This record gives sequence, structure tokens and C-alpha cells, in this order.
Amino acid sequence: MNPVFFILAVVTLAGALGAVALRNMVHCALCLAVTFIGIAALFLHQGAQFAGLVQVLVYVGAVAVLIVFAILLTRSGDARKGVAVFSRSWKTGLLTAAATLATLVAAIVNSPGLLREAPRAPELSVRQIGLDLMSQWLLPLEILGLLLTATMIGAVILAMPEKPSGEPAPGPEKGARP
Amino acid sequence: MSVPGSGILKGLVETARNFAGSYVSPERLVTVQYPEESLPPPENARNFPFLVYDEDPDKGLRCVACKICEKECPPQCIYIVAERDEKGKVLKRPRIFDIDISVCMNCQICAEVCPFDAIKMDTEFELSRYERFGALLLHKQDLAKSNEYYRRIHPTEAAEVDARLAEDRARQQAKAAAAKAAAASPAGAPAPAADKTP
Amino acid sequence: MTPLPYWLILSSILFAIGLAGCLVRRNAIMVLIGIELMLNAANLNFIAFWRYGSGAEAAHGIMFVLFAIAIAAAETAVGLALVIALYRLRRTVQVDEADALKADDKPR
Amino acid sequence: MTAASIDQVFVNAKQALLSLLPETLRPGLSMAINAAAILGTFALLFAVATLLERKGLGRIQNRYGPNRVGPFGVLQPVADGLKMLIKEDILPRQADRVVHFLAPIALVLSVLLAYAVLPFGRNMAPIDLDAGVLYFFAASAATELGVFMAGWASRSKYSLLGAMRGIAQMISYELPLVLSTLGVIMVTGSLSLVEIAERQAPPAGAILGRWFVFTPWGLAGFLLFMTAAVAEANRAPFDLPEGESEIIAGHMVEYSGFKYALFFMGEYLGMFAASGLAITLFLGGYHAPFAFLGWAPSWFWFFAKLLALLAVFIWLRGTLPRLRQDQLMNFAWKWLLPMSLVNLVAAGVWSYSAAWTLPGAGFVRWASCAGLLILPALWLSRGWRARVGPRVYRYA
Repeated sequence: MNPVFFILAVVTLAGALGAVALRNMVHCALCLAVTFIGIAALFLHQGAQFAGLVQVLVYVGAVAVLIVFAILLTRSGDARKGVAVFSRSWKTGLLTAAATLATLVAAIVNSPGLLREAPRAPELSVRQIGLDLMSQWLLPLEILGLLLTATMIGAVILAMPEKPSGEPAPGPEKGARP
Repeated sequence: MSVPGSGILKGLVETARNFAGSYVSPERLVTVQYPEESLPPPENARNFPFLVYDEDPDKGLRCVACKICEKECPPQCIYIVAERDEKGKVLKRPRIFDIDISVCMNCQICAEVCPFDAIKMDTEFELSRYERFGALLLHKQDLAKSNEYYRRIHPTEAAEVDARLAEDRARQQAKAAAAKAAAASPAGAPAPAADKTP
Repeated sequence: MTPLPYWLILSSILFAIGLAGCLVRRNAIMVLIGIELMLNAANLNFIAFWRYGSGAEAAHGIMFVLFAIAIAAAETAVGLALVIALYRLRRTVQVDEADALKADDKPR
Repeated sequence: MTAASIDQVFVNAKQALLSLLPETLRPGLSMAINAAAILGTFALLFAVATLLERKGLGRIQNRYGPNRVGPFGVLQPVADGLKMLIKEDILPRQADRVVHFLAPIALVLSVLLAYAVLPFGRNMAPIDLDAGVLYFFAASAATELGVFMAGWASRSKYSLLGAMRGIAQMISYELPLVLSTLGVIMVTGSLSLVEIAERQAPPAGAILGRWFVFTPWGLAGFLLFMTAAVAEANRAPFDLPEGESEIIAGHMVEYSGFKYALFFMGEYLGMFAASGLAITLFLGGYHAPFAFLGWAPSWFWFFAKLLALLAVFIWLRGTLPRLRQDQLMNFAWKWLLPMSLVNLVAAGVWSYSAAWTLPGAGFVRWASCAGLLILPALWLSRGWRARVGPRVYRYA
């Protein structure tokens, strides 16, 4: 096993564990960022340079910051004592996850066909990715553009404060409860 | 309609002119290189009090140890002990006159309440000391400064004070002269009336 | 070079951690974090299979990852908007407290 | 010594140093030398920049600026550095220790990583990455997290507010920043910064270099990029996150001593990195402006341009008043973003009209591109003054 792979895997998994298990949600978000960086480094290790850089740009630069904003906007950042962090049925959840993991690992271990050498390192230039995106993958790209536009509008509408016409309902600032 | 961004360009030109101009014409520079040169304090500047004397630093102090300033001082930084002669009779001059200017808050009340124009506000500001305690506790001999010094730092105010003091002195002399004249001739003389408005 | 099964096991563990986080935590944002982890595990698989597969010259694996990243970003944006809307409506983001089918008038 | 050997003096020195070492260590050591060179050069430049900034601001305000420490104050950065180092490192009691400690490191590290792809001279790019521009933006993406960590971990309302302002601003201005570079990428057809710089070399026989800033879309792109870069570096007039008069120092309020110095350094290094990218993309990289000035070494031109852009940063700081938060956001989303999209169209028109051969085509090309940019700019600016409004001063 390659030591670089091992280190990156440990960092990634430690970050992932922290991201789901820590009490303070801001710590969770920061651990998530560590995981994203670890996965990007794994992509780079695999020779997928473009994907790794996009991973950092999108996940660390945008998604992690978005999550942090959401945590602060919903005031989930200050972990109060006595408020349960885990749900009542956490045993079932853990069991499900463990079962899934066991199934996947069993499937992987029992597939001898997977044990093959990697072909020579691919020489994939950014130019080729761009050309592919503009020829072979053009339709998915256009659909993706449409999806992102729709997402942007949808997210803005969802998060916009509703102004009910009629009776003056409590707005977000006034608060429904003290 | 003005072109968008023209205001930014105007501002940039202005600052560029300042930048270049400060190298070409040194008179644009507004800063004074302080320890080497310093600006004279403005005439109405004031910070800590001092005692005024005429002629002699010890005997000529105008202070009569009446302790009005000591009582009025809000942070109570003035300490006065009057001089006594051998028999214990209080004399009209201070034996101890201390001001702790590390406590003083520069309010000028002492100077305002003094009926003898004996305590005035100084403009000396380079008062840094290395010791933490005591170095800023000024004694009588540190506080005593000549009337000439006072005239130099506050010319207008000092002229007023001098005029007032001269008037008082003249009035007293006239009164004394009148008393003498009255003692000489019991009928009295209306002569001092002319002296009342100098 | 690390054999392929190691990559797959790594991504399986990542997927399981994400799933556990998704099922175990009460906070809706934490559920989203779990989903992100699972998506990243899938991306890791795409890249591993692309690298060890026969068609490494074609950029198919990369393309899958790029599209998955874009869609995951969209999913996060909408998900977090939903969470914020939920918080505005109910003053809570705990998923087990948001159990009414209809926004009732009395605040919880 | 010929001009070419002076040009390559650093490259040759590194090769000579590497040839002394065993073969197996060379790749790692080559990177270490690059990293050390970047760190040394830009730390020195940071020190010089703080001095130049204070001197320049002083002169703009008709003052002397620092002139006490050493002749003409040249040792002032040393004094400042010593002061920062020996200051007490204060940690607020409520603060999150680990995150508070990691924040400046994350910030500086992510800024420093971005330097790896900048070509500082001919053959002097630390890594000639195929996706250099993408790498640059990816590396500097983590600065936002650093700012957030600093603001949140301090547990102070000022730092949290400052951090949230800062992140909102950085996200908003990252879009025009990236979009304004796309024109260059479209025309050169490459994301590699080395190749982009090479494309701007003066063609044989020509006097003027083929800098992209000499084209209408390049000029507009350069201005857009610089505006966004000033905001991205949190410099005046976009220094709301650390607006001294309102929220003291924003996310840096609770920092002191060396950690504060790291934040300060991160800000300046970010400025240098953005300037370096602007130089490479628009100002001809390490090429001399005129062919007859080509005898000067390429790294000289890069750093001369960097200092010139630094002067622009200082000049702007000395001139413009700080924007208000709503003005800042409106400017990013309603002016810069549409303009950078329009600029992309203009770059496309320019690139497709390159084949025109009719007489007068050059003029038509210029005019159409410029018109394509100026008209939307005027249209977007209409009523801007009314919207931003003359400042209404309310006295307490």
C-alpha cells in the first residue's frame, strides 16, 4: 500500500468521523472541509487533476462556507448542554450503516476481478476535458446549466422571507417564540 | 450627465498631486518633527497650575495660603500648609504648597477661584518621568514661576491681570493716602474721588 | 500503486460514515453533511474506476465527477434553503421535531 | 555575462545547487528550494510593502510617514516585526483554542499555495500546471474559511460580524474575479499561466508587446479584475470587514502578537498574489513592455510590474472612502458581475473577428468591441448616483 494513499485516507476518514460525530456543529463543518481537501488530494493522487481542483473550488470554497452560513443563521452553532445531539433511534441508524458497510466490504473482498493493475497513468489535458465537454457531453452540460439556474432561483425563493398578505404574521425577525 | 467613474479619477488626480507636491514643495507638509522642533502652544492652551511670583521666587509669591484652591480642587491634588512665625501666628504665605499633577485633571478651577491671581495655568507639557510615584508631586519651589514667564505664555491674560493688580494697588495707595490725609485734616478731602477712575 | 480494492473500501467506509451521520444526527444541517459525505464517497469510486478501468484515455470518470460535484452543489443550496425556511417557520432545525404535515399555528 | 545568462541566473543557480545532490533527492529538494525562494522573496516584499504603504499614504496626506528608524525609516518594518513578535499573545477566555490557533495558519497557507503556479520570470514558474488558473482560484478558496474560523473562534460579536461581512464580500467578488479572467482563457485557449504569459511576448519585429490589456476586452477585464481583487484582498475602499471606525478590525479583533502579524501578512500576500495573476493574465507576464527593453531580465519586469500594481493599491487606499455594505453588494452583483459577462462576449467577438481581412477591419473590430463594452457600462451606471445617492450625514 502506498504511504501517500494511507496518510490521505486516514486524514479523510478522521475528518469524516469528526464531521458526523462532534458536538459543536461549526467544528463539524470545519472537519467536513478537511474531508473535502483530503478527497481532493486523493483525486490528485489518482491523476485526476482537474477534478481535484474543481473539488477544492466548489466544496471548500462554496459548499463548506454555505454550510457554515446555514449553521450560523439557524443558531445551531452553540451546542447547549442537555440538548440531545443524536436522535433517539441512533442505534438503528448505526446498525444500518454498519450493515451497509459490511455488505459493501464483503462484495469488494469477494470480487477477485478487481485485483488488477492500473493501466499507465492517463495523460488527460484540460484542453481535452474542455473539448469533450463541448462535444460529447454538450447536452448534459446544457441540462446542468438549466438545473443550476433553476436551483439558484429556487433556493432564493425558498430562503426569501415570506411576506404574508393579510394578517400580520410574526416575521422572522420578531420571532414566533421568545 | 457626468461620465461614471469621473469622480474616482478626480480623486486619484488630487491625491497624486498631493503625493508629488509633498516632495517638490516642503511647505505642504503639515507635520513637525517633534523632538527637534515643536510648535509654540496656542495662547489659550493650559494644562497644569503653577504659582506666580513677583521679583523673588520665595518671598515674592502672591499666594497668601488662604487654602481656597485646596478646598475647591475637585480631585484634591493641592496640599497647603501656611507659614507660622515663632509664636505660632499664621503668616500670609505658604510653608508647603504641593500639587500632585499626576492627580490634577487640568480643570482650572484653582486659577478661577484664586482672589489673589496667585495660581495660573501652565503650558508645559513635556512632563514624562521615569519614576512611578512622587516624581510628579511638585513642591513650592518647582511650582513658583515668575510673572514674566506668565506674561510670555499668556500675554493677553497676563496684561489683564497686571492691569487689575496695578489698579488695586493704586486704589490701596489712594485709600492709604486718603486715610493719611483724613488723619491730618479731620474735615476730610474729596481728592481721592478723582483717583477712582484711572 | 495502491490496488483498486483499497480505494473501494475507503470509499465504502466514507459512505458508511456519511450514512451513519445522516441517520443518527438530529440536526437537519448534519443530515446534509452526511449526504455530502456519501456523494463524495461516490465520486471517489468514479475516479478509482476511471483510473483502473480500461478507458482511462476518455474523460468519462472525470466527467461523472464534475457533473456530480455540480449537482451536489445545487443540492446543498436547495437543502440549506429548505433548512433556513424550516427554521424560519418552526424555530427549530431538529428533524425529529419537524413532524407535522401542515404548518400549525401554535409554535412549538 | 550576457543578458540571457542574467535572465536565467536564478534557474541556473538552482540547477547548480541540485546537481550537487544525489539523484533521488532532487525532485523533493527542487520543490523545497522553490518554496523557500517564494517564502523569502515575498516575506521581504511584504516588509518593503508595509514601509512603502506607510510612506506613500503619508505623502498622499502631506505627511512624512515613518522616518525615524534607520535612514529615511527603512528599518521601520524590522521594528514593527520585532514589536509584533514580542507582544503578548492574548487568547480570549471564551475562545475556541484550537480553531483560534489554526485560523491564521489556514489563511496564510492557502494564500501561499496560490504562488506555486505564478511565472515569476522565464522558466521561473514553480510548477507549470496544466490548469494553473483553476489551481490559483482553488488554492485561494480556503481563505474564506480562514476568515470565518478567526471570526467565529474569537467569540466576539465584532469579529463574528466582521467575518460574516468578509465572507459575504469575498464570495460576491470571487464571481467577477473568476469571470474577468475567462476572456483571457478563451482567447489563449489555455489555463496554464506559463502559456498565457508566453502568448503575450512581443512578436518578432514588433515594438510593442502583445499584452492583453492593449485590447478593449483586455483593458475592461483588467479593470474588472483589479476591482474584484481589491475587494478580495479586503483593501480600501472595500475594507468593510476590518472597517476601523465601525467594527475595529473585524475578524482580527481578538488577535495579537504573532498571530495578528500572520493575518496582516496574509492580507498582503493575497494582494501580491492577485497582482501577480493580473500581471500574468493582462500585463504581459514577465515580458518587457517594448521589444528594445528586452535586455533587462524577465524577473526584473515581473517584480517591476508587481511594485507598480502595489503602488496602485496604495494610491487607491489613499484616495477612496470606504463603501457602505449595501453599496458594496450592489456594486458586485449589479455592476461588476454583468459587466464581466459582457466582457466575455466582447472577448468572443474579438477572438472571432481576428480573421477579418477587409481594409479598416482593425478599426471596426476595435470600435465594435469597445462599443460592446461601453454601452452596457453606461446603461448599468444610469441612475447609479441616484441609487447610491449623495451621502446623507446624520449627526447623533
